[in-house]
Order: sequence, then C-alpha cells, then structure tokens
Amino acid sequence: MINKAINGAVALLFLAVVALAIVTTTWITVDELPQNLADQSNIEAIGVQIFTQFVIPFEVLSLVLLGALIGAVYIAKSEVEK
Amino acid sequence: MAIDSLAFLIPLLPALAFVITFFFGKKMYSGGALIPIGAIAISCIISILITINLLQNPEVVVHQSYPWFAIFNLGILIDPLAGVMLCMVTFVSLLIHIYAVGYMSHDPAKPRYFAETALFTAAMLGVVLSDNILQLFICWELVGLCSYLLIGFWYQKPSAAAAAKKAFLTTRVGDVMFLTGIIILFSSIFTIYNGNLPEGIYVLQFNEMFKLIPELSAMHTTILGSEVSMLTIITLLFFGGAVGKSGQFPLHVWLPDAMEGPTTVSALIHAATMVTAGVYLVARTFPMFMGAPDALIVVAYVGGFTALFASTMGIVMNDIKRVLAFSTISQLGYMMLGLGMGAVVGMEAVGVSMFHLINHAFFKALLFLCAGSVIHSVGTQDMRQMGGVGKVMPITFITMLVASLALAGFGIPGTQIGTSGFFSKDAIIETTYLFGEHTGNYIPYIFGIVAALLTSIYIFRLLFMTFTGKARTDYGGHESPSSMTVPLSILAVLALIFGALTQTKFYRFLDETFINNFVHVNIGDLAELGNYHLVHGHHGEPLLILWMPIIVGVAGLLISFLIYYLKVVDMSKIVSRNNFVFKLLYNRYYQHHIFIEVISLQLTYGLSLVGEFIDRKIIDGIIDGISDGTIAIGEIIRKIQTGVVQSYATAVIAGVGLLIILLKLIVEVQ
Amino acid sequence: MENYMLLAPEIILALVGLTILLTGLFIGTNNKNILGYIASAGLIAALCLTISNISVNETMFYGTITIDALSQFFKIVFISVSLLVAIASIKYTEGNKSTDEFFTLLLFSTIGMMVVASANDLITLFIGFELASLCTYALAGFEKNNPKSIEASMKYFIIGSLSSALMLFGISFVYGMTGTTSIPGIAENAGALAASPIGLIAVVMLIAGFGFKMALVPFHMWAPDTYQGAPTVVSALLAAGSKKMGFVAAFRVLVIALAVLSPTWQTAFAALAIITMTLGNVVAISQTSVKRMLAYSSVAQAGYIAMAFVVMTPMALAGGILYTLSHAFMKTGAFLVVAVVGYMVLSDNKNAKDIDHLDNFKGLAKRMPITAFAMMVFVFALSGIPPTAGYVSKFILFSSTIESGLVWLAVIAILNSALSLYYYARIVKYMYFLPASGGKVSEPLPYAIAIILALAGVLVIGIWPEPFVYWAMEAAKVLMI
Amino acid sequence: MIPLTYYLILSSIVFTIGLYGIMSQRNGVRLLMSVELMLNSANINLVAFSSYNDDMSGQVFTLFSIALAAAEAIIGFAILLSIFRMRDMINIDDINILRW
Repeated sequence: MINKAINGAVALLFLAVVALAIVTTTWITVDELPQNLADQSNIEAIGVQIFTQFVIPFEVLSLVLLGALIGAVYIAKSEVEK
Repeated sequence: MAIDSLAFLIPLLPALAFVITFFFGKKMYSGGALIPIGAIAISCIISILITINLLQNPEVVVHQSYPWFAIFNLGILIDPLAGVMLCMVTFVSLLIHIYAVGYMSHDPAKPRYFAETALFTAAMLGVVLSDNILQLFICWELVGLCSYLLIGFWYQKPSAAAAAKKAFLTTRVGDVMFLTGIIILFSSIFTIYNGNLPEGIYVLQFNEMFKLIPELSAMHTTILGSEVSMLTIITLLFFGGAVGKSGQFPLHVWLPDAMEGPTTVSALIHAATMVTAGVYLVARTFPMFMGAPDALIVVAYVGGFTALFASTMGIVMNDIKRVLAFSTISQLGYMMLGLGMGAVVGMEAVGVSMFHLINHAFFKALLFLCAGSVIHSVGTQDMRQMGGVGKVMPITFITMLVASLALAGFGIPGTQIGTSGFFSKDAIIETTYLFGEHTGNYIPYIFGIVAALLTSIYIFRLLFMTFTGKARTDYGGHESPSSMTVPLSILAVLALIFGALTQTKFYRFLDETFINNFVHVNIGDLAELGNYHLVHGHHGEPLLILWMPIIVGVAGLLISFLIYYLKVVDMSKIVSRNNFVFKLLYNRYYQHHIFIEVISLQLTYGLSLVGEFIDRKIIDGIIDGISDGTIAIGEIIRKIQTGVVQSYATAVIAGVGLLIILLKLIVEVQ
Repeated sequence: MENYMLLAPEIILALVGLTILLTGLFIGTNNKNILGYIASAGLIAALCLTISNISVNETMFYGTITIDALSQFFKIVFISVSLLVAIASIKYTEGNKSTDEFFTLLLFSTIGMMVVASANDLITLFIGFELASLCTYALAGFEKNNPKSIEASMKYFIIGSLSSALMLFGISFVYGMTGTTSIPGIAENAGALAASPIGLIAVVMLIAGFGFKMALVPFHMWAPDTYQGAPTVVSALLAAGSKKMGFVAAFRVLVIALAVLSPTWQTAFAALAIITMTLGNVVAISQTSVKRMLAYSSVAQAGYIAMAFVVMTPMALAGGILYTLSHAFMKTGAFLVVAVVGYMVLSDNKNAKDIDHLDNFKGLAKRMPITAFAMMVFVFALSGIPPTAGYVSKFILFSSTIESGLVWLAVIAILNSALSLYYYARIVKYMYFLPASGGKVSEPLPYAIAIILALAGVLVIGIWPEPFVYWAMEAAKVLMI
Repeated sequence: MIPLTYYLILSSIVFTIGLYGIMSQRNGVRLLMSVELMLNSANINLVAFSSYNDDMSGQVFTLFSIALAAAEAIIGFAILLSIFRMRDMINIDDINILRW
C-alpha cells in the first residue's frame, strides 16, 4: 500500500512538473485551424509523404515488424515435441 | 658516440627477457635464468660504458625521444643522475639474479620468478631513463604491479597474498597522489599558456617543466586560509608518491610485510629497485622542490622522522628479514632527509643523498643476500632459533659483518679510511648539523644522530644473535653454493671500498646533473624562489660533530655486545650447570642488562611498541578501512537492485523527475 | 538519383537475414551451422563496404539518412561487434534448431543500430532504435527454457518500452516546438525550445531514452540483470553494440540538433557521468558473478564515455568516440571469454549451476592459456593500462577533460579507474594465481577466433593509435559544426 | 477552437496514468497496457502538434509509432506467454532470480 502511495506521489509529481511546463510554454501554432474537415482528406498527403520523404523509415518499419514477428513466434512457440 | 645509440636496449633487453622467459622458460636450464642474466649483463655493460663516457664529457647527455602518438613521447634521458642509477640498478640486479640461480634452485615456479624479476628490472630502468614525467609514471605503475606479483610470488601462502595486496593498495595511495600532482601540474601549465600549449610542452619533458618553475612558483592558491604556492602543492603530491613507493612514514606499512616474497625479491625491492624509485623521483624533480617554499622542509622532517621511527622498531624484531626491512625504511628516511637538506646546501643535497642511495644499494643487497643465505641454510627466519651460524657459514658471516659495519657507518673521520656507509651517512648527518647551525633548528640533526645510534644497536644485535654464541636449535646448516657466495663477496668488496674510492668524484659528477645541455637550471635563483637561504663553502664543523656519528656507532656496538653477546653466553652456562658463582655473575650481568634496558632501552622499547601499535592498528586500520569501506558501501548499494522490475521503473521515473528538478535549479542559478 | 551503394551494407544485411530465414526452413538442424557462416560472411561484406565508403559525406532520401564520418565510425563499431558475436555464435547455436531465428534477429538488430547511426531524422532514428531494441528483446530471451534468460528478456523489455515511451514523449515536444522532425531543421528552430520550460522536459526525456541504452544510472537498473541472465553472446552484443547506439543517438540528437540547449544537457551528463562511474565501480567490486561484474563495469565505462558530453571539445568528443570503438572490442572480448568459460564448465558438468561464477575462473591460465591471456588483456584494457585500446582512449578523454579545465571531473574519473583495477585484478588473480580445478581444455575454434580478433583490435588500437585517433577526430568534426 | 494546451494536458495525464501503472501493477498484461497508454499519449501529442503546425510529418510519425506499439506488444505478450508457461502466473514482481 505504501508502495502504491509512493508510486502515486511520484506520478503526480511528474504530472505536475510536465503540466506546469506545458502551461507556461508559449506554443507556436498556426493562426487558424482548417475549419471544414470534410472538405480535405489528409490521407492522400500522408500516403505521399510515406512513400517519398519517409520511405526509409517505412522500409525499416517493415524489418521491425518482421523482426518482431520472428522474435515473438520464436519465444512464444512451445518446444514439447520431444 | 656509438654506445649512446644503444641506450634504448637498456630497458628493452630485460623486457624481452621477460617475454622469452615467461613463455619458453620451462624448457630451459634453470627455468631460463640465463636469459635475464644475459640481458641484464648487457644492459649493465651498456650503462657503465655510457656513464664512463658521461664522466669524461659531462656536458653531453644522452637524450633521445620518439613521439608515440599525438601527445605522448617515449624518451630516453641519461644524465649523471640517471647514469649512476642505471649502473647501480643493472649491477645489483645482475648480482641478485645470479644469486637467485642458487637460491631458487628448488622452486618449481622458476620461469615465472625470473620472468617477473626481469620485468621488474625493466620497469625500474624505465623509471630511471624517462625523459618525461608521464613515461616515468607509467613505468612507476609497472614497478608497482611487478612488486605485487613478486611479493605474492608464493601466493599459496595466505600471508603472502595478503602482503602483496597490502603493498599494492598502500603504494596506490601514493600513486594517486603522484597522479594528482601530474594532473595539477598539467592544468597549471595549461593556465600559464592560457590554453595555447606550444608543441612539446604536452609531453611534460623534464627540461620543459623546469623552465616553467618561475611561473609555477608565482601561482598561488588558498588552502585552509593560507596562501600556498602551486609548486609546493605539486611537489608535495610528487613527494606523496615517493612516500608510498619509498616506504616513508606513514605509508611504510607495506614494506615489512613485503618480506613474504623470496629473499631475493626482498633484496631486489629493497636495494636496487622500487623503494629507491621514490628517492629518485624527488632527486629527478629536485629543481622543482628547490623552487617550492617549504617543500624541502617537509621532505626533511618526514625523512628524519622515518629514519628514527623505523630504527626503533628494528630493535624489537626477531625475524631477521623484518629487522632488515625496518633498516631499509630507516635508511630511505636518511636519503629523504639528505634531499631535504637541499634547503641549505642546494644541489649538493642530491649528491649526498644519491651517494647514500648507491652505497645503501650495495650493503643492503649484501645484507639481504646474506640473510637469504642464512635462511636458505638454516631453514628459519627467527633469530631466536639461530645462534652460532658464523661457524658453519664463515663466508656469509664475514660478508655480513662487512655489510653491518657499512650500515652502521664505521670509519675514521678526516681520513680516507672507512666503509661506504660511513662516507655517505656521515655526509648526511653533517649537512643536518649545518642546517641546524644555519637555521637554529637542530631537530633533523637529532633525528639523524639518534637514528644512527639505534641503527648500530639493531644491526649488531642481529649479528650477535645470529652468528655468534651457540646454536639454540638444531638447524644443521652448511655454507651456501658458490653461485650465492660469489655475488656476496663482490658486494662485500664494494660495500667496503666503494665509498672511499668514489666519494669526491661522485659529488662532482652529480653536481653536473642540472647544469648541462639538456636540463639547465640555476639553483641559486630557484632557491630564492623557494625562499631558502643557501650556505656556500661550509667547513670547520667542531671535531666532536665530525666524530659524533662514529661515537654513536661504537656505542651501539658496545650496547649490543653487552646485551646480546655476553648475556647469551652466560645464560646458557648458568642454566646448564646451576653454579652459584656463575649464577651471581649472571645476575650481575642480568642487573646490568636490566639497568641498561630500564634506563636507556626500556624507553626505546616502549616507544617501539607504541610505534608498532600505531603501525599495526591505526595506520593499517585506516588503509584497510578504506578498502573495506568501499566494499561495504558496494554491498549496500547493490541491494538497491531488488530484482523487481517495477522498482526499476520507479527508479527510472524518479530519475527523470529528479533530473528535471536538478536541472531546473541549476539552470535557474546560471 | 540516390547513390544506393551507400546503403549497400544495410541492404546486404537485410538480404542475408532473409536468406538465412528462408534457408533455415529447408535444412535440418544438424546442417544449420552453415547459417552462422553465411551471417558472418554477410557481416564481413557489410564491414568492407562500410570501410570503402569511409570518407563519404552525403545526405539522402529527402534528408532522412546521412552518411558521414560519424555514422561510418559507429557502423563499423556495430558491424565489428556483431561479427565477433556471430562468429562466436556459430559454436553457441550448434545443434540448436532455432539457429536461423538467432542469426536473423542478430542481423536485424545490427541493421537497426546502423540506421540509428546514420539517421538524420527523428522518425528514422526512433524506428531504428525500436528495430534494434525489439530484436534484442527476443535475443535476450533466446534460451527460452532458462528462467534467467526469460527474466532478463522481460526486464529488458519493460524498462525498454518505458524508455522508448519517454523518448517518444520527449520527441513529440521537440517536434511541437520546432515543427519538424529533421535533425538539421530542429537545429535551426531550436531557439524557441531553448527559451521555454518544455525544452528542459524534452531534453531530460530524451536523455532518459538514450540513457536506457547507454545504461547510465539511474536508467541502468535493467542492465546488470539482463547482461547476467541473457545468453552470454547476447550480453556481448548488448554491452558492446547496442549500448553504443544510445551514444550515437545522443550525439545526433543532443549535440547536433539541440546544441542550443547544451547548458542543460551538459549539466545533466555531468551529474549522470559521476554517479554512473562511481556506482558502477563500487558495486562491481562486490560481485561474484563475472557477467554481473562486467555488466557493472560496463555501466561504469558508460560513465567515462558520457564525460565527452560534458567536456565537448573536439578532442574530448574524439576521445569519447574512440572509447566506444575500444570498449566495443574490450567488452565483446571479455563477454566472449565468459561464454567460453561457461562452455567449459558445462562440458565438465552438464548440470552445473552459476556457470558465470568467479570461481570458474580459477586457474584458467592452466586450463585455457589463450583465453586467459586474452581475458587479462581485456580487463587491463578496461582498467586503462597501456599499451591497450582502453589506455589510449582513456588518456585522450581524461587529458582533454583536464585541458578544458574540468580537473575535478578528471580526478573523479581517475580515482574511479584506480578503484576499478581492484576488481579487474581479482579476475587476473583467479586466472593466474589460483589452482585449477580441472585439466586443460581446448578452446572451441569459433570462440577462439572471435576472441583473438577482439584481442587484435584491442592491441592494434593500443599500439598504433594514430589512424584511429585521426579517424575519431574526423567523426568528431561532424559534431562540431 | 480548442487550445493546443488542452490536448497536451490530456496526453500528459494519459502518460502519467501509464507511468503509475508501470510502477504499481503486478500483472504483466496490465504493465503492457500501461506501456501502450504511454506510447499513445505521445501519439496524441504528435497528432495535435501536427495539425496545429500544419505539418504532415507528425501524423506520419504517429502511424509509424502505432505500428511500433503493435510490434512491441507482440514481443511483450510472447515473453509473458513464455513466463506463464514456465511458472503458471504472470505476476511480474515475483520474478526476481536476478538481483543484487
């Protein structure tokens, strides 16, 4: 119980620090958000970005998924054949 | 100058011998002993030739330097100071190696022994040859490592392993001080040049360092409210390294324990290598000490106190090697005392001290080798179980006698008759008198003269207890083989005549050290920086002062003779015959013994016990405490690692939080 | 048109990894040795290609990847470590039917580290980080029937995910204030970040993310447990390879992108470096498991390298960078020696427990002379005794620290080095001065080759350091723009 | 228009919940969920910044990081499965053979 209280205190302290920093920071934002969301889909723009600018991360991501798959299957597979 | 170009072989050959013996020694005759012997013999010949060359043209020093990488330099410097050290180290080491062929003949681990002693010699030669302080430090560490290996040579014995560890840890305290000194020196030099170091300063060559003494001396810092010269701090830290290596108080605790190794190792450590490295370091950087106010005074006091302190303990030891160990500490104290006297005699102090170093190397190597010869034959190190060894081992006895006379410094003042120790030790005591005369402070002189009396007592006590009288146990010894007695005889001749032969030449030769084409300093100017008032042309001490050392020497001999020679003879007769008259006689002697003990010796004895208590309990305790404390702290901290992963996560998150708060505070302040 | 040749090492490693995976499906367990040879060959090819492009300076793929002296230096570190591990693993995985998974994961994690080394964009960097992490999580649990291995993997995974979440959170703030994820772009716009309180939070979170990999105290808690529990060859990869990924990422992100915030992170690294080296060395003294001792020594070494961030002169950065290379060889070598000793103990007694206990090193000099000699060189190198790589790098790092006036930091580091000699010398004592408990054992060839290669690396850098120092200086120049 | 700060406070609260969870939960699955919370709170940040800065790369990053979170989760569950198979429970804090 004591542990949980300490953990809670640590977490709250963390939240307080981060929230204080967020509130006191002047964020740079565009003046006006695009109001009519139905009008413009950003799916296309994201797709274009993924296959142009971020093509390398995208390719590496494929390796990540494959690696995670191999690793997960290997670890989760039970070896009781013999 | 052909021989100069071979200078690099001096440390290299023993190092190569180490490699060869270490890997192939097993298959060779006597564990490959001939390889290090040959290598060191060649090094010795080269060193002697170079030194002779140097004697003829003292202004041409050997200086070669090979840059190794960006800011490091492998350099060789042989000036008179290094030259005499080289000759001594190679020569004594050679004799000890030859002797070890006989002494170690029954040990199965001979290849390892010879490999390690060869490396030890190579490292020591590296210390002597260095032309810069970094290389010196590296070799210095290597010497420490080898001493660890050699003291713990019989690692099966727990006491040997413990002694090795103690030697390693204790000298490391000094090494850390030395290294701190180098770092502070480096950063001070950096400040002097304001960050733009010219090429070559980086490597901390001695000549470059010495050129900067005025600037360093002008830098000050405040410690505990008083203004201290930067140079004083640096030199005292260097001296701290020397204290560790040369077994000065309070870091001497490792030296007596270092006897756990084979006796030849003790001889090597105590006479030729290792312990003299500290004295050499102070001599090598002597111009810096000259320019540093108060540094030499500290050196003198530490040295003088060590000389006295260690000699009191020498009196109560029963282990023959331990007596010699305390004797070494005491004699090293004399050397430091001699160096400290640079405060009045300037450059001459180096000559005086180094002269004693060389003579001491001869007679101390001889003492150890004789002791080794006795132990080899008798099979015990306890003097109470010996007695009458002189009859079975006449050569050893005679050589030991010569060495003892040299250690006690017997000779006739005003003539050229005397043992080597007489010339060198008396010179130190005379300079301390001069110091007293000059400054009104006779404490160093009292240290010196009392230590001389005690020295004489303990060494003749050893001689009488071991070699005279009747055998107290049935040890059945025999004279040692010629591979052991020949080195003994050579050393005995040197211990007898070296001082008389070389005295004046030696001083003149060494005085050239700091005024030739590599290192050029003006001691007079430096002494002004260091606030020391030098005396020139000092002569005409009172006759009593001249004779004083020899008087106390003879007094010590007589005291030992009365207590340890006559008493022993009588006691055995009384006990066996139960004769009343003899008993009475014995009782008179007994009273006499009590009288002397109570009046003159009980006090010393008590002091020695107190000293030993301080030594064993407090100083050992502190040093052990530091290492145990670190381990204990480690034991506590490792418990933080509970093995529960949630607590690790808590640590990470708390770490982030604390770091944010810490940075917030610090960045706000800045 | 991009010059794909510059990415050839990564591409080759990916292809080799896939080949191994596919080949593994078709060959029997007894023939799977060959996969180790294929992996080693692929790594050698990648190493050669990386070395051939050593002096390239190019930014590719819309500025998400950069190939420069720094990236090439660290890629060589990663490939060398992986190569040594791969060679040693030929023996380790012998007779294991999951050899193909092991080598594929090893190669993929190497690719991840290499991507981090040349990342010029936070997205690339983060994904590379994750690739290396995920593959090593699985590798740490490779002995899945060994509770220790699974526990190691679990702890590594949980603290790792926590750290990557922290790092991602930090990255999101950096992105929010600068409006870009490109490292040069961040460097241009970081002024606003430096001026606002969130900048400090972001920096600390990034340090937590990188510090997890570097094993800086207090983000190190996983490291001793994982290094101890994981298969020893994997510990070598983690301690020597993946640890350096944290450093190169910190070099890229903090030194290049967030240079304006340097007062903040320099202070942070000063505190972390001191705590890290002291705690690492003090706790290492009281360890009886050699793997755990090496783990703590690895923590301490991270503290030394972190000094480069505090000093930030070109010489210090070069020293830190060179230290990563030296440390890669020393640490891989030391862990591989532990692996050989474990192998020896198991071949003495199938059911031996505590195979990494210090007692198993007793008299090793008699049982396996080459291994014992190599271990002696490695531990002396780790403690910084010349003429080894450890000495050269420590010398450059410490002397540049002194030069820049941070004498107190250098003194702490030197005292720590002196302290570390205590436990390193203990290993040597056990190997050379205590009686052996068994007869002579011949080292398995793959282990011996890997250890000798590491030994060669340590000694070559130690004896002939000029080219390496020069090369590290070149890499440091990238950081000083 | 909702101020940006609201999103950020929301995400930091979610993040803190994740932190609390990872510190205090014993159950392995709950730990994994906490990790997911933390990763997703960063995603909220990224998307919010992306639209308030009118820069698309933040959303691309979010997509990538969702995929990464999935990959992380499968590894995590595989390890948990392995632990469960070995010890018949997934209370993480009982697993502490490796310590000190």
